[in-house]
Amino acid sequence: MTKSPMLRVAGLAVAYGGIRAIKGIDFEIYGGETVTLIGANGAGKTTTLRAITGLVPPVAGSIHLNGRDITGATSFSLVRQGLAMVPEGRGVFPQLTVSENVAMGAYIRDDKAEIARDVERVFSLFPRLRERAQQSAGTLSGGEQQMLAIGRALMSRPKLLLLDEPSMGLAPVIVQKVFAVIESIARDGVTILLVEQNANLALRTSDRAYVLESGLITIAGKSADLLSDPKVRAAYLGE
Amino acid sequence: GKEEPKPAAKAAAPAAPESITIRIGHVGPLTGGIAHLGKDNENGARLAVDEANAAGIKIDGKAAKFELIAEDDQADPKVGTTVAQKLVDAKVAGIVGHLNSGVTIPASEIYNQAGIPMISGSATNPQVTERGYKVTFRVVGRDDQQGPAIAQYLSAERKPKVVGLIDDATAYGEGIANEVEKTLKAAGIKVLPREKGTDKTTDWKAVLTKVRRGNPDAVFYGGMDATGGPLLKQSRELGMKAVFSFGDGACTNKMSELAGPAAEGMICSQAGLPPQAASKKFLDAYKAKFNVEPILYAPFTYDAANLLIAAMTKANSADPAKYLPELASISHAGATGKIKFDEKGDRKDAEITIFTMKGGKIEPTAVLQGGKSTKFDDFIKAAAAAAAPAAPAAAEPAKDEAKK
Amino acid sequence: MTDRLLVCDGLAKRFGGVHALDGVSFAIERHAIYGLIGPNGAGKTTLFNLLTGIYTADAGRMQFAGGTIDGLSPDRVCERGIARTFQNIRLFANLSVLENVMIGRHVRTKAGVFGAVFRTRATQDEEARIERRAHELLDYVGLADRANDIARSLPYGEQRRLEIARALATEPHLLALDEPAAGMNSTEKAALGELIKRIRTDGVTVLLIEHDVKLVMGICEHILVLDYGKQIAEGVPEDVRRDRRVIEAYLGTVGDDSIKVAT
Amino acid sequence: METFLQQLFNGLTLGAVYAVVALGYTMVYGIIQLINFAHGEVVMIGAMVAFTIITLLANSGLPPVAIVLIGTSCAIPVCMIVGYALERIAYRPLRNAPRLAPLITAIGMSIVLQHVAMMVWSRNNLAFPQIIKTETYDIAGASVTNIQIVIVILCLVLMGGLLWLVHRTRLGISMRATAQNPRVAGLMGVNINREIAITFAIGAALGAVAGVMVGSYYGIAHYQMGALLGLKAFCAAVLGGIGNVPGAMVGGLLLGVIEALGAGYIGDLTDLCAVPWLFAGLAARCAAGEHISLFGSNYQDVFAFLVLIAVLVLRPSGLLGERVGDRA
Amino acid sequence: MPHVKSQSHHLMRSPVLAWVGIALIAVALIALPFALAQIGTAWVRIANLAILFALLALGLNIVVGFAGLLDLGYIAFFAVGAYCYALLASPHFGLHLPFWLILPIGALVACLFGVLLGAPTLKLRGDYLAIVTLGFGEIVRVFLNNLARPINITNGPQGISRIDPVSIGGIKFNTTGKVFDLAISGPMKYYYLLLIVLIIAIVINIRLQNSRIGRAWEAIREDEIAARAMGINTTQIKLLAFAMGASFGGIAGGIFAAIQQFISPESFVLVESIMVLSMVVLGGMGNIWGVVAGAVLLSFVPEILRYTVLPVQNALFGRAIVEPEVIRMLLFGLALVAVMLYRPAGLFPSAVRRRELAKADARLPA
Ligand SMILES: Nc1ncnc2c1ncn2[C@@H]1O[C@H](COP(=O)(O)OP(=O)(O)OP(=O)(O)O)[C@@H](O)[C@H]1O
Ligand SMILES: Nc1ncnc2c1ncn2[C@@H]1O[C@H](COP(=O)(O)OP(=O)(O)OP(=O)(O)O)[C@@H](O)[C@H]1O
Ligand SMILES: [Mg+2]
Ligand SMILES: [Mg+2]
Repeated sequence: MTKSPMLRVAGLAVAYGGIRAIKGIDFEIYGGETVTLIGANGAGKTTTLRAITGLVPPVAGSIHLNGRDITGATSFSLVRQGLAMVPEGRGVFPQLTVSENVAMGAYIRDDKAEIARDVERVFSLFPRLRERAQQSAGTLSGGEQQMLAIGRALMSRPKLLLLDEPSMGLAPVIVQKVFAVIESIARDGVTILLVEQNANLALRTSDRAYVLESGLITIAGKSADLLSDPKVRAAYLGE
Repeated sequence: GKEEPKPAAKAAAPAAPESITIRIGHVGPLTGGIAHLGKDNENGARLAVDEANAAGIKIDGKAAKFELIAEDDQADPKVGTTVAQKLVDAKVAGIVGHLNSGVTIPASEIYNQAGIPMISGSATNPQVTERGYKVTFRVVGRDDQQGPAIAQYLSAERKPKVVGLIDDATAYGEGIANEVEKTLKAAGIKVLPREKGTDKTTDWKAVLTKVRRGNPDAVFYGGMDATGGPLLKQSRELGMKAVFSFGDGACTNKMSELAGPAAEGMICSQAGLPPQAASKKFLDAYKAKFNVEPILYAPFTYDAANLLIAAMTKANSADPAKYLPELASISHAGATGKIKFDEKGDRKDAEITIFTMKGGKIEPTAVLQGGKSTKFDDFIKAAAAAAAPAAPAAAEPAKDEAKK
Repeated sequence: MTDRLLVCDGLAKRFGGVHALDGVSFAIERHAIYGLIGPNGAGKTTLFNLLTGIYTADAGRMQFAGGTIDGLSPDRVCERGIARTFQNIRLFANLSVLENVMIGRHVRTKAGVFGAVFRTRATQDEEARIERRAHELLDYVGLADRANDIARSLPYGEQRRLEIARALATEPHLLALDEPAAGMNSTEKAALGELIKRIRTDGVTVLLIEHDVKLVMGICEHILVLDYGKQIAEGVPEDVRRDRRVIEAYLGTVGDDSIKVAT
Repeated sequence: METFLQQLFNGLTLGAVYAVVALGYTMVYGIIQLINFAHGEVVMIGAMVAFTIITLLANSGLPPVAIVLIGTSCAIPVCMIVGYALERIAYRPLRNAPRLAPLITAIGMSIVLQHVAMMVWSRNNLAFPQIIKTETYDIAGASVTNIQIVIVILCLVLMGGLLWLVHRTRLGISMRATAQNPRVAGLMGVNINREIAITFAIGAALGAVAGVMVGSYYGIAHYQMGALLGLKAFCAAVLGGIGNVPGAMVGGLLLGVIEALGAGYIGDLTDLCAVPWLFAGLAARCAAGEHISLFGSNYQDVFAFLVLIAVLVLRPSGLLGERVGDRA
Repeated sequence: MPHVKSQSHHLMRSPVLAWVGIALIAVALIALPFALAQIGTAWVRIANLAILFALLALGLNIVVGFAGLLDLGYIAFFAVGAYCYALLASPHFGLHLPFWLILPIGALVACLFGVLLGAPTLKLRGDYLAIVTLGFGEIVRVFLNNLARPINITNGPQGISRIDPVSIGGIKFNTTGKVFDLAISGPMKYYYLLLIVLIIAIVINIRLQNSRIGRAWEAIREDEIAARAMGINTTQIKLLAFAMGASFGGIAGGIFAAIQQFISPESFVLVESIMVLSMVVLGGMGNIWGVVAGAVLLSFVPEILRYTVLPVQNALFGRAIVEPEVIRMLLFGLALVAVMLYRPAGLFPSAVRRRELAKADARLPA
């Protein structure tokens, strides 16, 4: 991986009403990688993702996607540049049906035939969604909603997929399933930035990782190295 | 910008130190649902004031310069009292207004305490003058004068067996409808249960359908033209053939604009003599000055303002205490006919004129006075004969008008 | 006879065509930590909602501390001594941490309009007691230095603990916790486990919904497993963990191994 | 029976007018959960613009229907601009403000729009030129005019069109998605601001149509006409379940019919003479053929509101509104 | 992390200073009508109306600001209070009960109406509640407007006139009296009466807000389900809010009837409810001082414009270019918009509202 990074975050700082949640962080993600961001509650993981997707304006720093400056860009324009996010809490459209939710994922696309093929792919990744295609998304169980959110994000054919705590509130069986899917997406060449509390699982799934502490990146390295780092083990793996 | 520029006053002031400025207040709603009527009233008063200024009236030996202070009471009693106090503070010599009875009543408390005469040109509720205030006058007919008059005319001329009554649930509409009902019942005519809308109702079909069920020969509506027009139009759409009659609120040419051909043949009443009858001069002057037709009560506020000015001239003083007795005993030939006040401050022997819609215009057909109905033409002739020397200006042009 | 604090018998609840709960019966002993697990959509939260009067059951009976709580409104249930936290945190987000806990005292205090308006002696004393107790509870869950912060500004984990403090303020016999560890990392989960144990030691019975198997298995004496509204297993953690149906529906096919991965 | 049928037609026409205005409220509410209190003023502006055009062309010799169509097609863009401006000025900056803040700006904008209209079109009641000949048809003894029929049909067509738009088009789905979660919709590539602006414009266009409808049916326009109409339509939208397109329709029609039947029958229902044993004292007057009703058509609004309250107490989110169960 | 301090802490910091401040304000408030009368007695009346509206706004603030229940029919309680007074102290029924007796009756009856409104609407939220309360307000007005037949109770649209002015201990409030050599006009007397009532109302409001009841209101406003789960009987506590708010309205209505000496249903229209709500929101919902400020501001601004628009135009252009009342209304409307745009939580937001606003991403998922 000697090419220029797909996503480059430099000196990023974000504040909520004067209080800095992110205090200047730098990191990059190269095409095809899966990168994990771990950190305690309130460390600023979600905030980092929000800043990248244009949901909160940064107070300092820059974000480049494929070499283009996207700092402060609106989220809808980023989607057209290949970015997709599975937000914290899934964010399905509760009153739309599962199918309509999936269709919303392809909002920016016009190629009807290809869209149909992708819908098929999502449904074969998550057969459960096919069963529930005409049900309102709000009535799905938590795990199903998580599948829907991931499937929906895939519909835009993202080059970079951001996942915010995909395992939160899920039963262990579903967690396994979701991670299996993430791995399969990664194998298909999608670049992934994964935010997880379940550090163990996340580090096993990813290539590289960053540790965020109170708005600053304190540790960076290969996921496997972090898994065996005693500091990480003590703080995030509960040992 | 209909207001007169006032550079003349500035220029005149140093040249003639002997001049006094006399303020006359006018209050009516200039914003809100009936703001057009408020403006119309204000125009009437303004015309009178401008005419008085042009006439160069002298009071107490000084050149009197009348100034009209026009205020907006928003047809809201609360605002009405505030504005009334504002005028009292401004030391006005007299007030023309307010438009609504509901605002006039509380405001008159304030004028009464300040001892400033107030003449309303449009407040028809009996309560306005029933509280024994010496300074409260009106030049418009009371509901209990107008209502009986139109009812009498209706029953005498059209001889209906059943009459439907509708009102707009306002003090005015309900008040006049109540009086009509009393008179009709007294005449032994069957009156259908009262139906009501509001002063903003535009869809009258439900109410009319109900009235239609009682097969009335005539219908009376107590309310304004804005609601009366649609009512009339919709009654014809429902196939009703009854004669429709209205009080002064809907006695305007607007009715034919709003109701179209459906308005033809409707009858309505106005207090006093119509401008056509009493003073064409007013009509012409109004049109010349404001470039619009008067809507409804402008002739009355014109008269009201003139009455104040006349009383001041007679008393040779703009001090309310001094000219009030003159006002109370005044006899004045105004745009709406002859005006005298009774002891309550109401118009004495007020004539009520009945109009009929003909060819899209309301035309006077009869005059009622003291319970007696006279054909309009006859009345004009009689008046011309009797009062030719006294008020030629008032009667002559009217005759022309009537002949047309 | 053991001292049974809560006895539920044949509870059922439907939403349209969904049988969220379908004939669930169980009993919780006083001073126990009782676990409630099951796949997503199994009906765990629904059970809490029935228990606390937010929904009324279609069928079944609930006995609490010797009396029935069927059909009671949430506030009456709370008065009887059941307090809860919410899966998706429901703090009074714009109020201060202290105020949140003080509101929890509402049900155990009684000053009315008269007392408030005339600031009677009794009311003033009561206010002082409320505030003192609220501070004690904040101290208990480790939020003493957060008293004046706005609830919303707390990190997730602290918000969860604040919810617990607020619930404890109502002086419950039974504390029902709905996924209190969601979104916490392992270290934080461990600390939460300690807190729960302490609450039990101090005399409050705990009913716990949690997806973190390690935590549940670690602190619960007894576990009830729901799936599609039905109870599929009940018993001590060791047994539940080995139950085939539980492994299939909830823990995952790899059985014990998955527990390690998942934690 | 005739009377009943007549009242039903009366109510349906009135209801259709409410429904079209209500659709405007519902569109906007549906997407940003905001009551566009200035919508009544948009309707008023629509009526006023149409009035101006129709008056100008009244004597042009064009066929009346063409004139009305031209009037409508002028009113629609003007109203769309007004609707868009409202959103830009009064609502967009407050999207994250406390819920009641946009309510106050809406009231402010209503006042402003009314008085601008007053400057442009005067304080007077404006009489719409009655260029379209009113034809009256007799249907089973009830009179119905051509305009009434057009209004009801137009209303149904508009609703059908909106339903299609909202449920069958990509714009519609993304509008609903934006309504439910604007930020996530943004993450799907939806330009939320554009989406909301379009919704306002559509709502305003509906307002324009409603304005022309009201103006030409009742024959009158006034700078304050929007207030009451807006209020009634808003009630209709809530009755049906605000945010729900068929709900606005059902609510509007229902409110219209309730008002008509209320006006028509409250008097009969509360006729004290119907229960002579209850009020013996009135016997003499009743015998004289008098009807002494406790309540009359004057209570039609009370009746309408009571029905509204009853419906909401039984169905707290309106007749067709989604019951968003507050999950704990 | 931002720290919250209750507002009273600032005042308490130095009790001596606080008392000096209070004394100064008291002197200013007592002297105010004399100063206003110098410009014109109309200003005293405007001040009276402003206080009256402040009373209403304080009452509505309990419902909207404290308990978070949107009420668009609040003026109905004002109407009930006013009609209570009018019916019990006017020639209409020939009753002339004393002021101090009617006022509590009015408050009580309004309170009953508050419960009447509250009871069926407890389950409704937000905009649905708004529409029901709006309907309630209209229902009350329509009844007042029509209860003239078959039995005449309210005298219908004609209204009730010749209502007794306030008279306490033989002092008539509608006429000018003398204290030492100082002429005290009717409006001035009412000013002092209203001021006293207002101060009492403010004290009650403050005490309620910082009480167990006040906290319960805050709780149901923030999250009703959580509040219920915390043992708050939301039915009772909401009804209490409606009842308390309504009594304030009832008292204000009674005084209004006495000052006006004439009332009719047209004073109690929807626009008035909206006006009071605007005062509450614009001033700063939930903040007692903000609400009072909102009422004073919205009462005074149109009147100030009334006095200034014409002279300003004359000074600038030599004549009125645009009719003054149109400008007045335009400016008023624009002012409402501008204030909300620049201060979305109101002019003097309560601490809680400020925090709500700080939550910039209000609808961001979890
Ligand atoms: N909308 C907001 N307003 C104010 N402060 C916020 C907001 N969102 C987050 N914060 C604060 O910013 C900091 C970082 O929050 P963030 O949500 O990014 O953390 P996180 O690492 O994603 O934590 P979690 O594991 O709880 O999701 C925290 O202190 C949080 O309290
Ligand atoms: N208010 C409601 N309306 C409709 N369906 C509901 C409602 N509440 C719960 N359900 C349904 O009932 C079932 C059980 O839901 P519940 O919230 O109890 O699950 P849970 O066991 O708590 O799941 P999770 O672990 O994901 O929180 C689900 O299918 C859910 O969709
Ligand atoms: Mg996060
Ligand atoms: Mg749950």
